[in-house]
Amino acid sequence: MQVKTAQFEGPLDLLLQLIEDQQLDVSTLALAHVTEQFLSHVKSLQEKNPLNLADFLVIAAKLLVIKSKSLLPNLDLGIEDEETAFDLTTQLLTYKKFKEAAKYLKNLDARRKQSWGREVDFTDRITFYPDPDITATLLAQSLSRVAAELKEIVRLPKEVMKEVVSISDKIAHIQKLISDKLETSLSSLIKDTKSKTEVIVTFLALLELTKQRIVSLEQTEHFADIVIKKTIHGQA
Amino acid sequence: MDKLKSQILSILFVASKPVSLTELQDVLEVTEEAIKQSVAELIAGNQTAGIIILAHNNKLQLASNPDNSPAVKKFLSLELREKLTDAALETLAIVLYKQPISKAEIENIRGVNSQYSIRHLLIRGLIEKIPSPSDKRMQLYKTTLEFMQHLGIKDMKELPDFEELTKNIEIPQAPTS
Amino acid sequence: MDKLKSQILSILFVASKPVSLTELQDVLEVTEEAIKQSVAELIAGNQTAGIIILAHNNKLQLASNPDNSPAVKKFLSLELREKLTDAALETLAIVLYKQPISKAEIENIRGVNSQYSIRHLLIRGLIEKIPSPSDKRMQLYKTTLEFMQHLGIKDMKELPDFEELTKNIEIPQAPTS
Repeated sequence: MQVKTAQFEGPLDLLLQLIEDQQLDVSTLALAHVTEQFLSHVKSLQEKNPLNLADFLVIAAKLLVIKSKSLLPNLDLGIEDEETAFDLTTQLLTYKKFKEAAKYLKNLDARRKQSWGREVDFTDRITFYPDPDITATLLAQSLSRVAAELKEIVRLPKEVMKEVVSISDKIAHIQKLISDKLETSLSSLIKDTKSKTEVIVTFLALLELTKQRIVSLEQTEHFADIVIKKTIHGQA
Repeated sequence: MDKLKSQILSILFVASKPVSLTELQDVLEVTEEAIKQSVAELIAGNQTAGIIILAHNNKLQLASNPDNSPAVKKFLSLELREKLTDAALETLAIVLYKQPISKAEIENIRGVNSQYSIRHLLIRGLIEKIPSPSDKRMQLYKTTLEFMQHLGIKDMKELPDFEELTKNIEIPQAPTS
Repeated sequence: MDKLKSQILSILFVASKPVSLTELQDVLEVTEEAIKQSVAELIAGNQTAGIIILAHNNKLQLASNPDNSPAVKKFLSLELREKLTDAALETLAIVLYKQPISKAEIENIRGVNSQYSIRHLLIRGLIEKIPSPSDKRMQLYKTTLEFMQHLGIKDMKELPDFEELTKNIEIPQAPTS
């Protein structure tokens, strides 16, 4: 399935669209169902719109919790993560409500009925009447506050970028690890991760490798660690 | 027309910007109640009047009737204001129904960084910033009288209730644990 | 109010100068008779209104009712004397350091609509409009000579931290969203 980046306002919009395309109601079951499509979109987003990637990764993390619960029902994630899954359904429905409200405003906008104030120039009223408290120093202070705010706007994209770990780098890293060890486990992979984002990216990379049948995931028994194995060629 | 209503209209006519109820009270030396009463009566006449009175967040402004949009557009030979993008409409809908609201809350609902949509709406004058009453360093957003002008809203009461508008979408109760 | 009267009032309201009956006829595509009839009715009906129609040499113009002039004068003088708001101060600072500058540039730097701040500074004689040297239809803003004298500044370079502040006030690239 090919998803275009531009047509979505964000991760929630994409999720909603994926669920509605399958004619499902918003539920944890539906979310688990569209997880893979969502993740493949996130991967394509990396090149097209890296600025929004962080927002998509936050939702991807929640979806992975939901998906792993649906695959391994006995998986104990602790109460906090279980709530995450439920929160996502609520968040999505709340978002859907505001999308409905936005649709209403869009219809108002489409009527093209607008009103205007008076466009008078008040030439006849111009009188030199300065505020006695205003000095050059005060104006300079006001301007340096503006300068500080402008810096924020320019800095924001860089901050977001720093937060995001490159997915392809991570995939390469795991591939190398696997060829080195042939077998490794999920817990050893995420042992050295420094941030939540990195854990998510690791999951994403694994999922991608599984799909490409480069590795296989095995869980020998419930509650056991997930074992990652390099697929022997032609035997996937 | 009674004296107070006539005075309110005269003041709004000469004002170079939206006028607050407090300003009117100071100038006309009447109670807030009396002003609100007169304004409500004036707004009741908005439907067909050529000049209507817009009221929102305790501010007032006169404007041409949006139903006369084609005639005004032709007379001024101007272009209508540009249509809003979906991202801007989404952000605007959230501000409209949750105002006053912070950037963090907007982003929490949309699930996406909304810095640029907020900036776009601020520059177009459809929303405005106010300092939060509880924390002066925090900014909150509200819709403006320009918002009414852009969408041709004569009275904020015309807008449907949020619950009414979204009654088909049900949010399940949190499971008991 | 009937449609034609409502349209006439809307047009007179947005017009920045007196409007002739012929102009109304052209825009509204009705007979001269119909316009005259409606205008006569409007004039007859608004003796006590806050906004009245003045007719002179076949041209029409709206004005505030002279009966309300004490209230109007009081309002205008309060408006003129009020302390500059933070928004007005910020706008003035930007014009002071970056002049001549357009409205769009001011709004991009501030990140908010600035029409009312600009208008207020114009009325108080602190800034003025000049045509852009590159495009005569475009207006730019600069501070007035009186205001510079009031600040005691003869040359822009005397402004506090002139080099640093002008360098740091860059117009940000506006991403579309």
